Parts: sequence; structure tokens; C-alpha cells
Amino acid sequence: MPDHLLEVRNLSVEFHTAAGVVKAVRNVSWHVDRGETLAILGESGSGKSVSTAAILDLIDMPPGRITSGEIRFDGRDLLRLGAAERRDINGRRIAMIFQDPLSHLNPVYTVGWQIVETMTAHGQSRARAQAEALRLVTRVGIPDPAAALRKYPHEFSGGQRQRLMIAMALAMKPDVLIADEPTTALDVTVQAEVLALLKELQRETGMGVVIITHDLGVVAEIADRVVVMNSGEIVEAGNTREVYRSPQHPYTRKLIGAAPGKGDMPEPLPRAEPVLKVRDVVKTYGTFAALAGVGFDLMPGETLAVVGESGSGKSTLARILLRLDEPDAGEALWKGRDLFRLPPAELFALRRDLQMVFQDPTQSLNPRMTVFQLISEAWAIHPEILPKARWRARVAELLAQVGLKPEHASRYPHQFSGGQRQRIAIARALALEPELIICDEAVSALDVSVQAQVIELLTKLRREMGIAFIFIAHDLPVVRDFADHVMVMQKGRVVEYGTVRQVFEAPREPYTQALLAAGLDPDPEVQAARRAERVAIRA
Amino acid sequence: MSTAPAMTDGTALPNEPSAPRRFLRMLWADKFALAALLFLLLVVLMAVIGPALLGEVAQKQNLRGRNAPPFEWDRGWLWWMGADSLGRPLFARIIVAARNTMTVAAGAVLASALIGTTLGLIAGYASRRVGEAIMRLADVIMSFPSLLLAVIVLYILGPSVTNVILVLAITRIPVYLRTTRAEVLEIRERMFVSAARVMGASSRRIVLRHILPVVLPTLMTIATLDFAYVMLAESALSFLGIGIQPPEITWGLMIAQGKEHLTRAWWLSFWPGLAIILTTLSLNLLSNWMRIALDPTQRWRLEMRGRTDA
Amino acid sequence: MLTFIRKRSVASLVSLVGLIVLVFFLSRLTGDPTDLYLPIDATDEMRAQFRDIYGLDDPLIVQFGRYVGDLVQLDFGESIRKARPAIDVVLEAFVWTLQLALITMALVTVAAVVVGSLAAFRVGGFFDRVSGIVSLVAASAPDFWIAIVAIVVFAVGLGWLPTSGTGTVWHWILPIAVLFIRPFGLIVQVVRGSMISTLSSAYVKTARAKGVRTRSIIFVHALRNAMLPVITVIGDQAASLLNGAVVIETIFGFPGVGKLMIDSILQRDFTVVLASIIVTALAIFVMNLLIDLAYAALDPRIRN
Amino acid sequence: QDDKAVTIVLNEEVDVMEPCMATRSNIGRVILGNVNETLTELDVRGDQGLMPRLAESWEQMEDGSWRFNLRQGVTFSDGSTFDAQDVKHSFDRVFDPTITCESARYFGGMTVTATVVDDRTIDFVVDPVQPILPLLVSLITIVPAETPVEFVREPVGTGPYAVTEWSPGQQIVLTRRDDYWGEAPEVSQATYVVRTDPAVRAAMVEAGEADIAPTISQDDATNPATDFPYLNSETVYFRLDASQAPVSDLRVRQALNMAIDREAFIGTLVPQDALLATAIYPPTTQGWNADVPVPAYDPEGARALLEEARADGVAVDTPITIMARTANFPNVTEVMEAIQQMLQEAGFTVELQMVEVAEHEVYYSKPYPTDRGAYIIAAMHDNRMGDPSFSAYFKYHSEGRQSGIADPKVDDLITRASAATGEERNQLWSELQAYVHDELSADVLLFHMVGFARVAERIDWTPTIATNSQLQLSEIGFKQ
Ligand SMILES: Nc1ncnc2c1ncn2[C@@H]1O[C@H](COP(=O)(O)OP(=O)(O)OP(=O)(O)O)[C@@H](O)[C@H]1O
Ligand SMILES: Nc1ncnc2c1ncn2[C@@H]1O[C@H](COP(=O)(O)OP(=O)(O)OP(=O)(O)O)[C@@H](O)[C@H]1O
Ligand SMILES: [Mg+2]
Ligand SMILES: [Mg+2]
Repeated sequence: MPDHLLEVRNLSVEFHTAAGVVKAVRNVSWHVDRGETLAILGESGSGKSVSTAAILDLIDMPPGRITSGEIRFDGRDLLRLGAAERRDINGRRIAMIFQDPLSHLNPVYTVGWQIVETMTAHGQSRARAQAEALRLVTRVGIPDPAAALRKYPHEFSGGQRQRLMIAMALAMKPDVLIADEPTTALDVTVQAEVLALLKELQRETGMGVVIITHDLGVVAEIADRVVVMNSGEIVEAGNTREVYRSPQHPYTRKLIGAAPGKGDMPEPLPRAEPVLKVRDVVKTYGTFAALAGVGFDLMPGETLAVVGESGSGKSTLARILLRLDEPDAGEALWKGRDLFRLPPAELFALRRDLQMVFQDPTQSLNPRMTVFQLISEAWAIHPEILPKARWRARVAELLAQVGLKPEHASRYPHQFSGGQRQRIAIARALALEPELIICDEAVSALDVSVQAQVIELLTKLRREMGIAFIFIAHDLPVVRDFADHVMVMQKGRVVEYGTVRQVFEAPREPYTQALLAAGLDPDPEVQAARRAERVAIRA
Repeated sequence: MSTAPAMTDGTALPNEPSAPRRFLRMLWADKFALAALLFLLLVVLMAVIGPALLGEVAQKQNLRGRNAPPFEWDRGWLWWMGADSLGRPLFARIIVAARNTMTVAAGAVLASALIGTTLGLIAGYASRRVGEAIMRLADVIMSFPSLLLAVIVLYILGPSVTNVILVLAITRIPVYLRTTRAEVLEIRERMFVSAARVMGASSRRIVLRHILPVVLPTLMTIATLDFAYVMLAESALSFLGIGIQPPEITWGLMIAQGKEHLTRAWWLSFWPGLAIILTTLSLNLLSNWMRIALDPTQRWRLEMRGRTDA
Repeated sequence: MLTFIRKRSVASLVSLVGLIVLVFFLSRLTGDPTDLYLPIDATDEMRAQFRDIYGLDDPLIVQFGRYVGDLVQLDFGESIRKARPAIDVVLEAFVWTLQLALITMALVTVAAVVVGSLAAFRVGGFFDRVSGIVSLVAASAPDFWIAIVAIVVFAVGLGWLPTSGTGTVWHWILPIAVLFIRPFGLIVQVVRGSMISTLSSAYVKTARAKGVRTRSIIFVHALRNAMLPVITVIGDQAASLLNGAVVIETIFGFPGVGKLMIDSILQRDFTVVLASIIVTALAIFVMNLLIDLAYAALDPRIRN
Repeated sequence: QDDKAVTIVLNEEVDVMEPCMATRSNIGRVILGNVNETLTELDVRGDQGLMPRLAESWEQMEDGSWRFNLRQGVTFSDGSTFDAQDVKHSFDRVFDPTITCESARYFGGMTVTATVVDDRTIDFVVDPVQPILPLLVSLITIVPAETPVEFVREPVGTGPYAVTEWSPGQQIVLTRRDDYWGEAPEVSQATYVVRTDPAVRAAMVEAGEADIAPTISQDDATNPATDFPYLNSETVYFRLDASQAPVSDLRVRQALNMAIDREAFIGTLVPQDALLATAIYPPTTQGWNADVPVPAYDPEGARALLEEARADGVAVDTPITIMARTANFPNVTEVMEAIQQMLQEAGFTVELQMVEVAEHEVYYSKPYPTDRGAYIIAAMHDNRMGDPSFSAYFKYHSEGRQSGIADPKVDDLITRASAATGEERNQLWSELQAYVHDELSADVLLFHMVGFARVAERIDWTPTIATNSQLQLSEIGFKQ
């Protein structure tokens, strides 16, 4: 048998929980060769993250346990190596980009320090490491890289953090890069740049890449082979093109069929009196203007998609509308009342109407509460919504709606996968039956089948209950399917606003045009053709 | 609604056992904590029935048998720890003293922890100005010598058990206050707190349901160790004439009395000292156990152990 | 930061004034020093004369006015017991206390942080169990026990160290060792508890994925995140040391501020009581300020 | 040279080193007789009574005033010569109203006028006439005439030693003077350090860090070769307040005396060498009445007396509070607890309260609190001066600051005895002792206490009754 760069054989992982053993990964085998890209596709919670964590010795054992298998790298079984040897491989030979960038960055150290450490930990001199860090941060497209190195993780936007993680992982030019959803928070232009960067490195160093993603476009763009996972098992594996063309397993078929961006574009609602009028919102951090005068109208039951460059102030806008941050100027009239000037008591009364799904699901769930407690807290705060006797049933119902199981109610957040957590957060927002939900990348960590399901649910709620949405997303196909209006942001400003049709079919701004052009098609052949085109243009 | 995506056996969960059973199982898994709990129950039992049972014997003086050394079994089982400088059996005295000791220690620790934590939560979560004011108050308490406070209380209010508790509680407030506030400052910035605010949770709810549980384990560590501190400090106050007066006894007082004989009759202060150490040790083992048992991300440590032991 | 320090100093000054008022009036409620200072068989004339010299026969408010008037000129008054300016007496003692407190806390911090972190690294492991029991016993053992036993063993028995006193470096070893014990035990526990949670956070995983050494995962990545409650408790322990370590001062004949304060309280030597409270309060205020700055230095999220 | 240096470990901080405060034991132990000398001194080792020191002789004049002839060729450590002017200044300074000198307390109710006759002669006129003035002047330390009136920190005296270092809280060093008028003492240098913990003091001598620890605890005094007991002139007693029922009843006071088994304490909680007290001052005092018996332990008798009083309507069940000072003497709490139990067994209702010195003082000295109720003060009294007058007035005269009784016969006896001299004086004091004790049962006298000193083996020195308050380095010799 030829030796692969990295090979996982028969890997099984279980977790211990109060209720019993969870078999998260079962007899998984795959391999990746030098210069090759393997994509792992699969349902949220199917064991993608756990199986790759095993490679880097990151599973907490206990409660986790690797019950079978081997991981061959460089002719050795990693699972049999000592701690020191694995440490030497980690970061230098095999590097990882984590799914959840905020919690995976140490909050009390500057990002520059954290990137440099990757290199100094493997014996590089500090001076060289610093120069390299600057280069890396520049390459992943962080604005003002020198200053960025001195900032702390919480001062970056979601997409920026993700890029910092990428920079950190690439620091040692590893032989194998494991990227767990590396582009979920990136807008498509940046996503394209990052993917290009990965490819370039791959060409330079012959790096093998294992990319976990649910974005078929990304798969089409860079993967040579795919494996598809479902419930801890590999259900399908093969050449990217073949799998797309002729999927064998029903799950794979469903996945491909669920790819968004194919439906009809909704017709905009008739103009009515807006529920929310936002005008000239300004927010600065120090001298940096995160929002430089943003304004828009939102009608009842309308979905406004906010797309735009990573770091353009989308999350900031959401936080400010909910008064989690104080704006420096501007107004936001909710049914005629200015949210920014409401006294605390009235604000509390309004809270119920405005809900939010945060970009970072892990951090937004209290780690000490069970899923049941997390969701039912809504009713504990607003008892008028639901009598206590019905809580349990309603939690089960909500969980089912977002594609989780009722028995998950007694688990704690850390026992879920990234996508599962995001769904818990959505269920929580729905529990309050609000009038407006701000979704900050609420579906970006979901595999397309679940994503479709959630979008369908949201659409239904919107129809039936007239819930309005501010839908922050970078995934243009989803936006196309779900939104009425689109607002494009760049550098703290609204650069374009219009109906979905206007924006998608006749974008005016160059940035919007670039955004649309950078979108990836799930079909590998289409993508290959575009790639060829790009190369031709450059040449 | 279309069909929910199949969640397969891989992630399916059997029903969990009920909470009390789970805790008992976790307790069983940590034998140290179990022993600690049993010891504490014993101390409480001593405190409840000790004075009624042995109060008489513990006061019976016998100058001929003064400073009788321990482990002379022919004197009778009550004397196995030896006798104090008035010939009273130490064993009986330790049992009888448990009540006063526990009253004072638990009273002072609970009062200071309660007040300190409450103020700390307010200082950390309320407006800047209120927080500042509370912190500066803490500074004042922190730099007010406890002995002076004791003398003042003694003069104004006179000696009593309540006043000992009062003095000790006041002096211990700042630790809890400052620790709580420091933690709150950090925790309030966490995203799940923002999430709760978005849901419209009142400040009280946020503080009590979301912030307090995170701070609590640290406070418990401090509080359990404060037990020892308070038990020893209480004897220093008795020295001033505030609080417990002979012939009433506490472990702290027994230690203080034995101190003069330390080089000749070590057992006089050794046994009550040991009682204090064991009590603190038990409280701490229990609070360490609780820290793990109450933290869902750590709980597996106990649950797993229970399993492998079984 | 400068404005923060400035604002804070003003606030602390207010606390200090409050403290002085509180101590001044409350302490006078505890009796007249005349009877304590003069011998039992002192004559009435002597008593009257004594009260006159020290202004004890004026109404309290007048005495207070006079005190404050002198205080703003940095005159802390005369110690009745020592017949010297109170501030001289206090500063002399405070220098000792400060040294003792600083050295002890520095050692305690280093040792407790190391031991506590290592214990948290393998919860329930051998090191955790042993260090747990040792630190808990340390935190709850009566300190005079340890002090006397240490003298009997190391000074009298083995003759390695002097029993007590202040002359040489050797004289510092036993007092510091005994002082070390209680805060060590307490802080080990706090560090351990705090570290258990931080060691299981996601960024620790990142560090592991980067191939960072275990040592720096514990002491660099996790520790700094765990330090918030730890430095608070360190501050509290340091404050109690700054208030004086009475047992140590008594047993080892260390001329610190703790025993001075107790003697002055018991002897109603109010000027010394006030002067020492002012001095220690200032030290505690400065320390709390440093701690608050340390919070911000440790955790960028609470800087604002 | 160096092996003639000694280290002395004291139990109490030296707050001020002011010569006029030398009657305070913590100060006196360092400077009295070492740095500063007095005109006369009491012989505590032999039985020579009052001996000359800076005065060579003295006599009482016709008018009752006293003339002292001073020693010649004496110099102060600052080089100046000692003469009558210095003596006058020393006395004036003690009585100066701008400072509070403790030595003045012994001259309550007297005015002392010193007149310089010539360089070597000085007269004292005392009003009223004071028969024991030569004894009293043994309390006044002599300082140079140049000494300012306010307290000094560097005492200058005529003694065999001079203060060469004082680091407060750390140590005091006295160095032998070469130009001392008398015989040069053996000890060349003495270092004083303070340790408040008795076990540490004992350990220091044992470890060779100190040569003399004048007070160690009974428990530590285990080595007969180095540890010496000495009667320390302290007497433990219960002061009764006869103005308060039920203690106002004689039978109750007698019962209190009979209910305590004093013997039981000796050798247990109180050192073996302690004596049972029959007066408030030690047996070495002038006019000691050896016939006054120690009250017999008789709980039945006490109970009977109480019943008798009850029958007469005395409220004998009123709870009586014993107030004792914490750390007043070794084992004070235990002794009090034991006595409490003894009294309870005899039918008293007794509570015990241990209080700190300031609160103790509230009840101990007049004016007593008006709402004091029935109480007993446990206290310790020190009279090392060899004359009852230092105790009697304060403790028993109806005007006495700490007196619990008001009895005309007592008042009269005290007034007469204080003015009398010679055998008559002794007679009157004897009579007072018997009357107060046997007839009035004015208080409950317990023990003449014993202290223990630990002395390094190389040192030739034994403690005396004065060791509590004075430790003359010149008395220290070296073995071999
Ligand atoms: N500590 C744990 N305790 C119990 N179960 C766990 C734990 N960690 C993960 N799991 C379970 O293991 C399964 C696999 O999780 P994993 O994170 O690998 O999913 P994933 O495929 O990466 O999903 P996503 O795309 O949503 O990130 C999930 O069902 C999750 O519930
Ligand atoms: N606390 C802060 N301090 C300083 N700068 C901040 C802070 N929070 C956000 N910023 C900056 O504000 C800008 C907008 O951030 P925001 O999180 O709103 O971006 P975003 O549009 O949501 O981006 P993404 O799509 O990457 O999540 C970013 O450039 C970020 O660096
Ligand atoms: Mg995942
Ligand atoms: Mg964002």
C-alpha cells in the first residue's frame, strides 16, 4: 500500500455524557496526499470536527475516548506517539484552522503575539517570526496589518478573526493543513482570496489540505476529492467531480439537491409604513469609524439582507440596534420610538420584540445551562408567552424545527457541534416570538440540508407571523433565496441598497459587482471553467 | 415543515438519571468528598447533641489530672485525647465546643460572603459610580483594623456571640466583594450575558442566573478557607473579652488556652487545632467536589470515575 | 490611565477622610487613655495634668478640629506611650512590615501559582491530591503552632537559624516561612479552581494545536486568564499583611506595625492608632489601585 | 572583652527611656542602677534595708525635713560632674506639671521642696512630714541639671553604663563606662532585646542567643540548672466592692474567702513556690503580721454563712461577675475558671468575664461605674518597696482610688501608720493587716506570685524580688 501524507484508518471516537456514551465518530478512514485537497462534507454534528481534532490530539480524554483506529503520518501512527513528539508535529507539520475563531483565540493576548508564538514555539527567532507574522496578516487581507498585530481578538470582526486563525495556521508552512469551516464568516471576495492563498501555498510547498465545509461552492473550487460524512460515518468518498455528478448515497444526493440559490427571487413586498427607520448611525472605536452613517428602512415582515465586506460593520450595526453597544450618533425609530434614547425600563419592555442570533454561537450560550434552560429562559423572562406547563413540549417542538432532537434538551452547549449550537441559538430567538430577528451569519455554519430546512422555517414564520428579519450573511445564494431587499456595506457605509432582483441582476457599485462575480458555483465543472477563465485573464 | 434531518444513533441519547441520583453517584465517585461530607455531618451532629450529652463532663474540673497526656486508656474513653490544664477531658470539650465554634464560624462566613458577594455583584454590574462608591467603601473596611473594630463593638455593644459574628463578618466582607467584582467585570463582557440582555433579562436575573454561577466556585473556595481563619480569629477576640467567655468554649479558645502550654503539653492546643484543620479540609474537599459537580464541562470527571469504579 | 489614577486618588482621599473621621470618633468611645497610661496609684493632679497636656479634656469635636488642623500640616501628633511623634513611630515600624509583606507575598505568589496550576493540570492526580491536602492544612493550621514548632526545631534543636530578631538575613527566614504558609494554602486553592476552568477552554486547544509546550500552555495561555480572582485574593492577603502580622511580630520580635497597632489600641494611644491606620490605609489604597490596573493589564476586555 | 558581653531578653517593649519613668518596670529594668542612679537604694539581696548610693548619708532634721550628703567625685556619662544642683533639678523635673513623670505618683498628697545647701548637701522639706522619705528617694533617678524638662530619648546618668545604641523595636545596648565612681562591674556590654512570647525567651537562652531571660513561663521552667523561681512582689487578689449587695454583707465576703481551695492551685496552675497571701503585699514588707492565718478551705462553712445571710434577707443569689484581665498572669483564665467552679459549688451564682486592660480599669479604679452591679475584680498588685504605705492607702482607705471598703478604723490606722516611724509604724501596719483581713474580710487574697528567670550556665546571677522592675548589670558575674 502506498504511503499517503496523512491517513486516518478506522477511527472511532466516543464521548461520555451523563446519559451515556455518544459515538461521535465511527470507523472513519480517509487519506490525503501531498499537494492534494480533500474536502470533508457532511451533516452538522456528523463528526467532522471531532475526527480532525483527533489528528492533533485535541480531544479531551476523558471524556472523549478513541476506541479504535490509527492515524498515519510520516510513516508513524500518531496515536502511538508520545506527547512531546506530537507537540513537535502540531503546528509545524500539521496545522489547524478552527471552526469557531473567537473562542479559539486567547482573549488576553494580542493577535500578533499569538501568531508569533506559533513560530517561536517551534524554535524560530522572534524577529523573524514577527516579520513573518506581518507578512501573513497582510496576505489574509487584514486592513492596517501593523496595527492589527497589536490588537486583541475582541477588537476584530468575525471574518477578520477567522482570517487571523488562518494566518496563524499557515505560519509554519505545514505539510498538512486541516481547515474546519475556514470561510464561514468571510464574504465571497475575501473567501476567494483566501482560497487562492491556500492554493498558492499548496503549489509552493506541496501542502496537503483537509477542508471541512458545507459550502459546495468551496468544494467545487478547491477540492480534489471529497468524503461525505453522516452520523459519524463516511457514507461516500471519491473524486469531486464524480461525486457531484453522480452521488451514490441518498444523503449526498439530498445535500447536492439542497444547494441554495436556485429558487425564484421573491418579489418585494408592497411599500408600507416601516417598523424600523434607521438614520445616520455612527460608531467609532478610538479613531476607527466602524459605522460611518448607516441608515435604512425596514417594513413589517420584510427581510433585509445585509451583505458586505468582512469588517464593514455589519455585526456592529446589529449590536447597536439592540443597544448592546452605544452608538455615537444617529437614531433608530422602532414603531416611532427611538431605540437609542429609550430609558432602560422601556427598553426592557421592547426587548421581547427584537431578537438576535449571534455570529458566534459558542460564546452566546451560557455553558452552565442545559439546552432546555437556555431556550426556556425566554419564557421565564416573559412569562406571558407560555405557561410553565407547556415549556417542555414547546422546547421539543422548537428543537425539532431547527433539526435537533427533543432529548438534546438536557445536554449542555459544549456537547454539541458548531452547527448544532447555532441551531440552539436560533431556537432560542424563536422562542420569544419576536417581531424582528437580527440574524448575524445565523446559517453560515450549517450544512446545506439543514440550512435549507432552517431557511424554510424562517420563511414560514415570516409569512405566518409577519416577523421581519435583518439577515446578515455573506452567502449570496442564501440571500438570493431568502431576502426581499439587500443592503451592501463597505467600510462602515451603505454602498448599495435595492431589491434582491435589482442588486443581483443589475448591480451598480463595482464592489457589488465584484461580490457577485466572486460567488462560487457548486458545480465543479462550472468552477473549473471559471478558474480557467481567470487564469486566462491574468495571463 | 419538512422532515427533520435524521439524527442517527451516533448522537442519540438515552434518558438521563434523575438529578439527586446523579449527584449521589458523583459523590460516591469521589471518596475524599464522601469522607469529607461524613465528617462534616459528624461535626454538625456534635454541635447539635454534644452540649446536651457531654456538657457536664466537659466542665468537670480535676486539678490532679491536669494536663493528662493523651492515649492513657485507663482513664476512660473521654480522656483519650488527654486533659486540659484544669483536668477536663479534651475529647468531651472538643465535642461540646463544636456548637459555639460552628455557630460563630458559619455565622461570620455566611454573613460576610452573602453581604460581600451581593455588594460585589452590584459594584461590578451597576453603574460606574455606584461601583466606585462600593469599592471605596471596601477600601475603608479593608484598612480598618479588625481589632479596633472589635474593641469598639465591645465598648458600644458589649460582648455577645452575635457581636463576634458581626465583627468577623465585617472584616471579611472585602475579600468577597473584591473577588466578585473583579470576576463580574470580566464575565459581563461575555457574549452569553449580551444574549441574555437581548432576551430582556433583568439585571437581577443576569447577575443571579448568568454571572453568579460562574463566580460562585471561587467564592466557595475562599469561604471554606475562611472558616479556619474565622475560627482562629474568634479566639483572638475572646482575648479582648468580646464574645465567647469561659466556661463556654470554642475550638479557637481551646487553642489559645493551650498555647501557653505548647512546649510542655502540646495536646492542649493540638486537638482543637486538628479539629479546625479537619473541618476546613472537609469543607474544602467538598467545595472542590462541588466545583466539578456543578460545572457541566467538568462533570464527566466524576461521572466517568463512578463508571470505572462500578 | 493618568486620568483614571487621578480620579481614583481623589476618591481614595475621600475614603481616607471618612476612615479618619470614623476611627477618630469611634476610637474615643472606647475609653480614656489617662487611666491606662498613668499608674493606678497616680494622683488626681497627675490625672488632670495628663488630660490637660494631651488635650483630652476638650470636647471631642474640638479635639478633632485640632487633629485635622495639625494633620493638614502633616503633623500626626505625639504618641502618648512613646513620647515621640506618632508618625515616626509608625513609619519606623511600617518599613519592616512593608518589607516583610512584599517579600512574603512575592514568594507566595510565585509558589502558589506554580503549585496551583500544576494541580489543576491533572485534576485528581497524585500531585493534585498531595498539594491539595498540604495547602489546605497550611491554610488552616494555627500560625503560632507552626511558629513555635519552627523555633523549637530549627533554632533550638538543630541550631540552623536564629530563634528570633532582626539582625541578619538568617533572621528573616523563619518569620517569612511562617507567614508564607496561610496565604500560600489559600492562593493555591484559588489558582487551582480558576485554572481548572480556563484549562478546558477552546484557546487552550488552539495552543495545543500550535504545538506550544505544556509549560507555556499552563503558565502563559491559561494562567493569565485565570489570574483575575487570584490577584484579588493576593491583594486581600497582602492587605492583611500590611495591617501587620501580629503573631509573627510577637513571636519573632519583629518590630512591625501589627503589634504596634494592637498595643496602641489596647493602650488607647490614639495618635499612633490613627497614624498607623492612615499609613496602612494609604498602602492598601495604592495596592488596590495597582490591582485594578493589573486587572486591566491582564484582561484587555475590561479596559475602557 | 567580648565574652563579658551579655544579652538580656525582656518581655515588654521599652517605649521611652526616660529616667523619671524608671519606676515602670519595663524601663527600670534597663536603666535603673545601670544608667541612672538614685540617692538611696533598697537592699534586695541581703537584709541591710536602705543603702547609700549617690547619697553617702542622710538624717532627719528637727523640723522633719531631711538632709542628704552627696557622694563626691561622681561624673555623668556626658562628662559633667554630679552635685546638689543636679539632684534638685531631678526632683523639680519629676514634679514639673508639663510632663507626666511616673515617679511622682509615690509623692501623692505631698509637696517636696529641694534646697541646695552646698555642692554636696541638699535638703528636702516635705509637707506633710514624711518619715520614709529616704525610701521614697530611692525612686527618683538623678539626671544632670542640663536635662531639659521634656522627655529625653538618650538618658544620661551617673551609673556604670551608658546607652550606646537604641534601635526601637530591635535592641538597646548599654556599654560599661570607664569613669564610673564605684567598683567596675564585670559585664562590659549589655544588649537588651524584647520578645513578648515567653516560649521564645526561654528558647533564646537555650539556644545561646541570650544570657538572661528575667521572666519565662512556669511551663518552660524545667531545667533546675538554668531556671530560677523568685518571689516577684506581685500579689493576686479579688478586690471586693463592699458597696454592692450581696458582697456588702460580711458573711458573704467571709464565705467567698472560705469557698476557695487556695492550696489546690499551688503546684498546679500556680507555681509550686508561690505563697498563699494574707496581705496585699509580700511577706518581705515592713510590719508584716505573721499571725494572720490563711482562710481555711471550708465550702460547707461558706454555704452555711450564705444561708445565714439569705435568712437575713441578703440577696445572695444575685449573680456576681468575676472580671479578670486577660493575660494578667500565667494561667489566669484557668485559675478564674477553677475559682468560679469552687464558688459555684459553695452556692454562689458566679459569672466570669475576661476583659482587656482598659475595660478592667473601668471597674478597678474610682470613679466606679454607677450601674456596676455585683462584681469581683481579679487583679494583681505589685509592692516591691518593702513598705505597706505603697499599697494600703490606695487599696483600703475610704478615699483610696481602688478601695472597695469604707471603714473609719481602717482610715485611721492608715493615716497614723503613714506618719509613724520605727517600731510604732510596724505595729500599726500589723494591726491594719489583721483587721482588714480577719475582721473585715475586705478582699479575697490569693497568692504571692512567683516568676521564673532563665539564666545561661556561664552567667552567675540569681533573680530577686526586685527582678521584675530592676536588673542591675553590676550584680551579674561570670562562672569560671
Ligand atoms: N464533549 C462532548 N460530549 C458529548 N458529545 C460531544 C462532545 N463533543 C462533540 N460531541 C458530539 O459529537 C458529534 C460530532 O461533533 P462534531 O463537532 O465533530 O460535528 P461536526 O461534524 O463538526 O458538525 P458541524 O458542522 O456542526 O460543526 C456531535 O453530535 C456532538 O454532539
Ligand atoms: N471592540 C472593538 N474595538 C475596536 N475595533 C472594533 C471593535 N469591535 C469591532 N471593531 C472593528 O469594527 C469593524 C466592524 O466590525 P464588525 O464586527 O461589525 O464587522 P462585520 O461587518 O460584522 O464583519 P464580519 O463579516 O467579518 O463579521 C472591524 O473592522 C473591527 O475591527
Ligand atoms: Mg464542526
Ligand atoms: Mg460580523
